[in-house]
Amino acid sequence: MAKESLNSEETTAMLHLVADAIIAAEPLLSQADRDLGDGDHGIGMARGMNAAKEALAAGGFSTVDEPLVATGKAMMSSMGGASGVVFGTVFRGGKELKGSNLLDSPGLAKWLQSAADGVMKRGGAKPGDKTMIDALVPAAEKAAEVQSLSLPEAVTAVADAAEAGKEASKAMIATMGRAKTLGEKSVGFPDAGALSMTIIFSTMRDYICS
Amino acid sequence: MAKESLNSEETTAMLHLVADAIIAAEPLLSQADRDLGDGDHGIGMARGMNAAKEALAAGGFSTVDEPLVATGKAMMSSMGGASGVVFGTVFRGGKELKGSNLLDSPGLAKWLQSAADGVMKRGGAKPGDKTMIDALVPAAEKAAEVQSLSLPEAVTAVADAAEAGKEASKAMIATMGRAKTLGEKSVGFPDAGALSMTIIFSTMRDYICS
Amino acid sequence: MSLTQKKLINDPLNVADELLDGLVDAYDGECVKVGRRSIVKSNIPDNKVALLVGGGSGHEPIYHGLVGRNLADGAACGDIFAAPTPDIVLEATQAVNKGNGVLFLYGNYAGDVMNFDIGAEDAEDEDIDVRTVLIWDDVCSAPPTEKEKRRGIAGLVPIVKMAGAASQTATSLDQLEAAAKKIVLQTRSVGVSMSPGSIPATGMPTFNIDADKIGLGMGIHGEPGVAEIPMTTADELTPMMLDLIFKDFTEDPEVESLKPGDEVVFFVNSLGSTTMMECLICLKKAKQFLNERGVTIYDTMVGPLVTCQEMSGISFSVTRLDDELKSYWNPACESICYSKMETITA
Amino acid sequence: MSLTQKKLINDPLNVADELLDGLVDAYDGECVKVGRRSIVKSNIPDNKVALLVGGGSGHEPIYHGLVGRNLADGAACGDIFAAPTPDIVLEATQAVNKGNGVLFLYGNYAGDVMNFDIGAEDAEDEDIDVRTVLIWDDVCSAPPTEKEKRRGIAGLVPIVKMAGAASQTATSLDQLEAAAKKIVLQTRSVGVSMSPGSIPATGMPTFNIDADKIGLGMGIHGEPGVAEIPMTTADELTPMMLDLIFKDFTEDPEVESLKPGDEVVFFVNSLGSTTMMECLICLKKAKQFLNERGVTIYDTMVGPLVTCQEMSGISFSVTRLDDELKSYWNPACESICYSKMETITA
Ligand SMILES: Nc1ncnc2c1ncn2[C@@H]1O[C@H](COP(=O)(O)OP(=O)(O)O)[C@@H](O)[C@H]1O
Ligand SMILES: Nc1ncnc2c1ncn2[C@@H]1O[C@H](COP(=O)(O)OP(=O)(O)O)[C@@H](O)[C@H]1O
Ligand SMILES: [Mg+2]
Ligand SMILES: [Mg+2]
Ligand SMILES: [Mg+2]
Ligand SMILES: [Mg+2]
Repeated sequence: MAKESLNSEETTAMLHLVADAIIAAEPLLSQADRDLGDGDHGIGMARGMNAAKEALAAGGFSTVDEPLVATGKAMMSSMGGASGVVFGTVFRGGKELKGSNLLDSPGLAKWLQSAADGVMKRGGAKPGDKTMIDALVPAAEKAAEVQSLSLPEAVTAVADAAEAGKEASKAMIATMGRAKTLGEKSVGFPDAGALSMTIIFSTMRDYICS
Repeated sequence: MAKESLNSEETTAMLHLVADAIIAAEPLLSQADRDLGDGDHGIGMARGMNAAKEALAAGGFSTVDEPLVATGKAMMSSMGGASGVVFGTVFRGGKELKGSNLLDSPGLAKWLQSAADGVMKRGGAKPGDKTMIDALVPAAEKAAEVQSLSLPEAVTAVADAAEAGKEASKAMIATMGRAKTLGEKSVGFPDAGALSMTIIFSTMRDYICS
Repeated sequence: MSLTQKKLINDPLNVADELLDGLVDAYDGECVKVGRRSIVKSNIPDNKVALLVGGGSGHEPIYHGLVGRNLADGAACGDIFAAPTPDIVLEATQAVNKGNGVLFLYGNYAGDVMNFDIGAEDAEDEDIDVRTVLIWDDVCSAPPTEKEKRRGIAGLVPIVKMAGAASQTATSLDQLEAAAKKIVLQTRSVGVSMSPGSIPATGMPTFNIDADKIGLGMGIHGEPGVAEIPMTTADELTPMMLDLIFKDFTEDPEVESLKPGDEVVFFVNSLGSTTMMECLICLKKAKQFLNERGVTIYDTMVGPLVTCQEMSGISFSVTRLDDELKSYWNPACESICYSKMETITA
Repeated sequence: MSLTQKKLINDPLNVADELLDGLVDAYDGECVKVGRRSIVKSNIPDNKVALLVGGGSGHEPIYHGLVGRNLADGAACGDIFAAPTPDIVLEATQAVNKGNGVLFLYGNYAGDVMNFDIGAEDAEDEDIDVRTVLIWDDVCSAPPTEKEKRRGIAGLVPIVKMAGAASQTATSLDQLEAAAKKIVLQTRSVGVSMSPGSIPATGMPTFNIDADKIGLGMGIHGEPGVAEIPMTTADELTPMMLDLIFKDFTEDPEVESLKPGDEVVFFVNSLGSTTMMECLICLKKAKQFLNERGVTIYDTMVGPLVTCQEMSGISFSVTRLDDELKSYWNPACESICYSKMETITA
């Protein structure tokens, strides 16, 4: 039964599923990073998500920002690498929802806007640089656009936007991160971090819509 | 037409053929050393025999000991490794024939006895240690035994004895050289240096008997 | 040879922590482990301007092997090929800080910059003065006009060697920062790779390359470089690599061209399984190349100091010296990565 | 990863000569090439008791990389995996001799012994005093009662380090010979290998080993050791190797057992493509093992110093120190193979 909004417990449950999905996708993510980078993206994300699960399991969250921020902090302090900061920043963007008892469509839009701004500010990459930003920014923009829709509708649109962004990243030339100078040889492969973004959003969608 | 004895020119020609045969057998000899040792025996022997060919081509030999000793010196000063000294010593054993105009069956026996004594004295190995001595000593003993026979008959017997010695080395346990501690695992493979000895003697036989 | 490198490890997910413990052991008390995964000298003098290095693990003996006598004061170590977390950076910074500030000196990778920057912000919240000098010696990773996009590769060893010496006498963080910037500016590298290393946790190679190809300009994680060229000889490849370094000194408006009379520290690095034999054969040709251009080798470094597991490949690094930089090069130093006695000067 | 290591060389039959030229270049004038294939220090003081090392090439940075400050005075270098010829040994001996005799210090291999012995005889014909001390640290190559059958492996690095220091102050060949014998007697090693290196001239591996096996006690050319055991972890293998070293000290009547309070130099060597990461992980376990037995590590060496091309594997070497040996260990030294600063003593 689709959920119109999530309380902190449901948000926590959803993040557990997100973590499991990323951990399960480790070989896929590592392969994607092998094509363009140094092949460790899946390992790093799995390390971060295992730490996140521990933090989530510790529980004690009263508002929806808390499990989001706990996830981000756990990733930031366990992963290292580019994605530790980048994905840590994504989830820490949930601090915009401070005090909210429910995560709804406008909340989703707020969180993702903060996430996208934070990542771009921290890492200096822009859309088109073939990073996870190419999945995150379209997702954030879509979330803003659809914030009047129901949460299931909104998150479905967001997941689709991220997916389209990840697909679009295939045609881009990598310039950031480990893949810096692959240049034109990077064309045809999706960015590993963008792939992670799509797994995160599609898992959220599946939880919210089910 | 079989040769009853060799003058210094014929001895030189024979040694050229010996060198060519060893050079051609490089992969075989390296493989044999790979089975028991460090895999470089063929390379070393080829290096020595190429140096020997240069020394032989320089020529100017008046007695049969001279091309033998020149071959030995060239090997000794170009090869290094165990086999540089060992095979250098074998050919330098030809100094026993100092002043001889002809290499005949008794001369062959004298040379090989000196060669065998020299190698054993220098390296401390004895028959049964799974070295080229296991081909050389039977060959030297056979040469002494058959010194009243014609040179073609004698060298044929010597080559057979070396071959039998090499075959017998398969059953031995290596204790010397690079293969020192293979121990029982060395059983079944012939010693690389013994293989070289048989190629040397069979090439001599082919030259003398043809 | 088997297809997959057989590695002597325990838990493949735990190699970074275990190797750091081993590294601390290797220092026999001279260094201690600090926080989650930093290594720090045990006896940093009060008021010393501190030098902190760091980066991902898996490239041993760098980065953490560069902590030592007349070298770095500490290193913040990440997991295999991953920058250290901000927490680790902060812990290392707190430990090396002796009241006169900390210079961060590390390779320019997105992950490292982000994590070290957050660590620096956290340290500044605690009133620790932090400056950052990035190492960007890989001339194949971006044009000289976009140095901010360049990677840090093997040049970091001579750079940290000299910055370490500079830090012994620096009286302010300003002074050390200026010295490090100058050393970095004069250091340029080019790398090549013939085959990948593998990630301990997955056993998988970090990249693929055809059996008959060399990656020219490839980075230390196998980041592709300027071209894939057919496998060739040491004597053919060496001038191609050095040409790229000379070209960079020429094209970069921030430095003079390499010219007759220049003196350099020259470093031939193996990326892992490339043998010292090969490094020396390349060095022979390189020295000839430099001689022909009137450039003198003041000192030579050679060996597998900046590796990527069992990757094969080499890099050349050139640091042009002036009297100031010589004064940083000459002193003895000691660490697991690189040691030398004091240079004998005539 | 490709099956055959791609090597950066020129003529595969000429690698030994080229690498020696490169090595001489690496020394920046401190050493020169002598004769066919020797490397010798340029400034050996008159009357110094000389120390000559040597052996086959292909194991870089040893043997010839051990010539240097407070180390060996020269090295006689053979072709790949082949002892130097007697002529080369003689040329090196003539060059290092400064009137007070020459100590030959090298690994116990049939080929080396025969060639060095002939070289020694030739040198004695020229009235140069020569003594020989063989290195036989590999405890897996023969029982303690048959030391004359033992091979020399990685222990040669600490041995040459200490003998080099001893040679600086030795006033007679007798004295240096006695010191070297004492150092050798206290040095014991055990090696393992997981995969072979390849010979440059043939491109072929030096031996074969199953993908799931480790050769325990294997020599640096892949000479088989005491057993082939299933591939295992660093923590399982390390005690097995150290047990063999402890057992040897116990069973050899010529030395005391390793006992609580003993101080040792401990060396973890990589045979080539085994990473520093792995060496450090093994070192962690080894230190724990030694600690449990009350044996203190006085100093640690770690790295790929005695290699066999891209072979994978490690060895441990233990040298037990007394005050005399410490006095040989403490001084600084510098070479392409191994450098250190003077040990700080409390
Ligand atoms: N500056 C940046 N901004 C946003 N995302 C980035 C940036 N740099 C790298 N990334 C993302 O991080 C991913 C790589 O992560 P990972 O492999 O874990 O780290 P590393 O590059 O340190 O090995 C890339 O695929 C990309 O999506
Ligand atoms: N002490 C010895 N006496 C006689 N022959 C020996 C001795 N040691 C080694 N050999 C011979 O040398 C051969 C190995 O030669 P080679 O591979 O060229 O040298 P290395 O052992 O130095 O690699 C062995 O097969 C053996 O026949
Ligand atoms: Mg990566
Ligand atoms: Mg051999
Ligand atoms: Mg990485
Ligand atoms: Mg050999």
